[in-house]
Amino acid sequence: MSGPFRDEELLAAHVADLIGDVRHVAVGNASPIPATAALLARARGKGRPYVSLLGSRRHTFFTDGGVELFDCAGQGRIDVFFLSGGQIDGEANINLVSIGDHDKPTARFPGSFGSGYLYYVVPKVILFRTEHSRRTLVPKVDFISAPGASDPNVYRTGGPICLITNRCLFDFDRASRRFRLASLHPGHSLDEVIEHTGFDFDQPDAVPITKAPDAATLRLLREVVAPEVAEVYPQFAAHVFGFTRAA
Amino acid sequence: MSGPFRDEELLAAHVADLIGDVRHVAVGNASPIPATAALLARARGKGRPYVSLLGSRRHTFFTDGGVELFDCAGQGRIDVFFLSGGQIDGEANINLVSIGDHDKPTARFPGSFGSGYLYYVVPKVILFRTEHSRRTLVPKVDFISAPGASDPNVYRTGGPICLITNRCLFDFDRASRRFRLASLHPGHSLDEVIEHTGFDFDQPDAVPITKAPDAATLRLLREVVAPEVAEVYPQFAAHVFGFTRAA
Amino acid sequence: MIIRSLETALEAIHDGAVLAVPREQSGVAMAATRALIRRGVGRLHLVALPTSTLQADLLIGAGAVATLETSAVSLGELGPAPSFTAAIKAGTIVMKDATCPAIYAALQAAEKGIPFMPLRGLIGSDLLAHRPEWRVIDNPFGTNDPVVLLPAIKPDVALFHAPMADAQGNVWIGRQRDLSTLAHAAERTIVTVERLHDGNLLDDPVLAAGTLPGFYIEAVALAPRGAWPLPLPDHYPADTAHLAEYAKMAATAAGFDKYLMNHVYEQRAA
Amino acid sequence: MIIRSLETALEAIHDGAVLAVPREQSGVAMAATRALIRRGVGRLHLVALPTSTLQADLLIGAGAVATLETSAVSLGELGPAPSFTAAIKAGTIVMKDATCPAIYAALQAAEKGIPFMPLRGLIGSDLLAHRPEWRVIDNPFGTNDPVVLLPAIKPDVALFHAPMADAQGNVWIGRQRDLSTLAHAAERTIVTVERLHDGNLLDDPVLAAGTLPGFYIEAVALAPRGAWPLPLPDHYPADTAHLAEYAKMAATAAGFDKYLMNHVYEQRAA
Repeated sequence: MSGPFRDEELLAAHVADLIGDVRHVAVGNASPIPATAALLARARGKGRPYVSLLGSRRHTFFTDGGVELFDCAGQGRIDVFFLSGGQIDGEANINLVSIGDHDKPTARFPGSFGSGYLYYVVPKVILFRTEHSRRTLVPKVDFISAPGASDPNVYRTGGPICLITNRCLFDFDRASRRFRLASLHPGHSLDEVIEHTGFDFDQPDAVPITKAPDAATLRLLREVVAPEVAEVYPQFAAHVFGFTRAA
Repeated sequence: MSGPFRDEELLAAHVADLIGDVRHVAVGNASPIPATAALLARARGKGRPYVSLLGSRRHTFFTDGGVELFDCAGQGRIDVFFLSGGQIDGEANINLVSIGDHDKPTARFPGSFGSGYLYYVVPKVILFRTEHSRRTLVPKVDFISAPGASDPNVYRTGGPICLITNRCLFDFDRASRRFRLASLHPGHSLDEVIEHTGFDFDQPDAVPITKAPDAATLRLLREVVAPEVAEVYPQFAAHVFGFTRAA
Repeated sequence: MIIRSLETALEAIHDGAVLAVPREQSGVAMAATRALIRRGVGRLHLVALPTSTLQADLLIGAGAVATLETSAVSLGELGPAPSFTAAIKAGTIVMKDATCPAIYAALQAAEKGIPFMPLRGLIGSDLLAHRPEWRVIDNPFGTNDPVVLLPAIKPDVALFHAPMADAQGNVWIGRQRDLSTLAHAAERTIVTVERLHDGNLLDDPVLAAGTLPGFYIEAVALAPRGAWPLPLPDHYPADTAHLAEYAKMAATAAGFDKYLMNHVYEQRAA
Repeated sequence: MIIRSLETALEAIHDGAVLAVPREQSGVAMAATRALIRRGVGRLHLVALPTSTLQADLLIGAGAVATLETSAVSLGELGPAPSFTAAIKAGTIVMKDATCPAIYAALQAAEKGIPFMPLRGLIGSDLLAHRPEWRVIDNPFGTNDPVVLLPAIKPDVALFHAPMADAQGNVWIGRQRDLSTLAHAAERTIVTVERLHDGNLLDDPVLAAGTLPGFYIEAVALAPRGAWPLPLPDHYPADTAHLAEYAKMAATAAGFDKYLMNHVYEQRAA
């Protein structure tokens, strides 16, 4: 990727735009770029949205135990959440459990975390998988931790709105249950995306380029957001922003 | 009632005996004699049982809100509870709601409090109704806040073990769903109990007299228990024990 | 700004609202209740978690309540709640009798975003018989094991009184976790407090343990002695002399009106 | 006496026990976990609320776990949990995959003494497909509205680490209310603490707000830095260097054994 910024900065800046003007963004386990994006959105919004960052002492208001995140989502009080998957398929099903036969898997991931619930009840779920390959973006997941869409009679107030990778951004259409290419990141091509994507997706006649972060955004990211991210993701903050917390 | 003690002292002392050696006694709303009995049991047991006294700051360990009492009972962690009724009938059904037609009652009581749950799940529920009359002890209650017994398939780990009044003590037999006269308080007669009881009950050939509290018990009640009861029931403590808290 | 005047804070409580309030021990917003009566609020569906005392009785007597859902209303050691008792006998309010854990369960269902919560007990009671909206199913994990399901209660507004809040709207509730259940379950939450706390209550781990986050709070109003004449646990006891006076005056309609005049409307000038 | 030595406190955790433990952020009893491994505990049914890190991985690697019920096990930023991953692939443990709120709901069902708790979500997932003990019913309050019911999980023992306890067994847990859920749901609860508090934690309303009552506690053992190398919130951070060393060593069976020898068994002499 070209430009005077890192991939992670491009992605975080773009996700901050996707978050939009909402009240509450929650970020779960092992999500450094979403955490960066949420904190950037808050830095821009001067305190709005509320950001709940799992593992943070500063960016969390929860005082009722770990269940409060899920209760809050059940109350309709979480607007944006992020999920990933060891595999993600063309219907936006996500697999956080295993590859191969469930009882004798060839690969095992940590587990489904809150996905089997939050994917259904958070209005804007942003799927996130930096590694964009036929290994990760598959025709059909081996295990459905949570489905991308549900039958009309199934209670579902939320679901995926898009999938962001290191090559491009897909939007998800809940009615057709299909992804549609929304933009290519600078330096990436349509052919490359097709080559590395295991599922079929729709595409517009002309594919735009993902907007690069402007100088003000990069400054916010590096000066204001980086130290906050470092609280929960010290290795990420050191690697991406060169930020190391004072001992 | 004769003797160098008050009715309330006799009843409290007797209820303390009924409590037996248990881990946790809880006392709900508007229950000064049961509160006195529970605190007497604890004073005798040197800290056992735990006493949870609704409205007390000293005698409560709950830190999880009002629901903790009910959760605790659901966990099987409350051994003894006390209930009363505007009406109590011969099957130990209790009415804490109203007299007459439910939609146009001639009398209204405060309401069922926790009875609709606790009567089912606390192993030893002691019924308490000082006013022993055909007005209170009736053939059939007008409204069942909670039934005295349930069909065998209904989940029920608890229920009434006895009914104590200002005239006598009845035991309750869950199999036959009937009360049996257990003892007459000093100065009261079988004929009098029959005359003032609206329901049929079983009786032994010879009815014992309720044991009068001994001097040590009276001393504990008046010196140790009275000040503690006064925290929640100041009027009762003043009336029965002549105890008035320093302002 | 989350800190508002009492009158402004109460604007979210509209006529006909489902209003949820706590038991006496948890912190009752009595100053706010009097302000609502002065404003002439009406047709409330009042949910008391799980019981009420003076607050429900005063609102009922003032004609502000259409429906009451709770487990009990009384004045405790001072006897029956006169307006409540009179209204039930006159049939002027709809009474939805419950048992305490049923109110907790129904509000916790709303807190969790689940459609219902099961509860043991209740089978064979007239509480259940008078509640067509409560369902009995056969426990799918048992055999011939009936269990009651209670639908969620989702209040429009929760209203209560607490010791302190900060400028971010964080409210220190201490052990009174019923207040957390109310705020989580309700669409909006309005809180009156004894005093404002300098700094952020969530910054200190010891205070944070007893803090309800401002995230859930619509408005906070300062109301010193705002639970009076009811007690605020660990802060002040009940004003039993005043409550006894209330019990006596409210025994008649004329006496109740006089009470309103002396102790509710007179504060309009204050 | 409720305050005991670590080894005596852990006696209630028998082979085959359903043992419930909290997530890393809530306070994990790592010193106790090492003591259990030294004692040779086996066949545990480990329930982690709702996830685990080093604790589950260490117990699995040591062969102490027969069944694991949780939503995820990893070493966070340090990557996959090596023993967990290896055991699943080798089929040496039974894995009951869940989603976080399902573990909360099942333990809260036990806390409330209800047979099950409903949960939204899950429909159409393979989590549900692999859990015959989870049932789907048609919501009695809706129409053609499937909803999952989760049966209660009742642990034999809950085990966790907290900042302090008093001589009555009251434990200060602060905001870590998962620990309260665990203690309420479990038959017995064993707690290790950083230090003992003079006086009764329930006497001070501010401390009481973050206190789990001794009523629920079977035994308390003093274990300074008892969460090490995991963090104890507001007290000390994770020892990331040590955790990185673990991740590296546990990648092979021989390395894991060496870790046990160096960091678990060596403490026997201490």
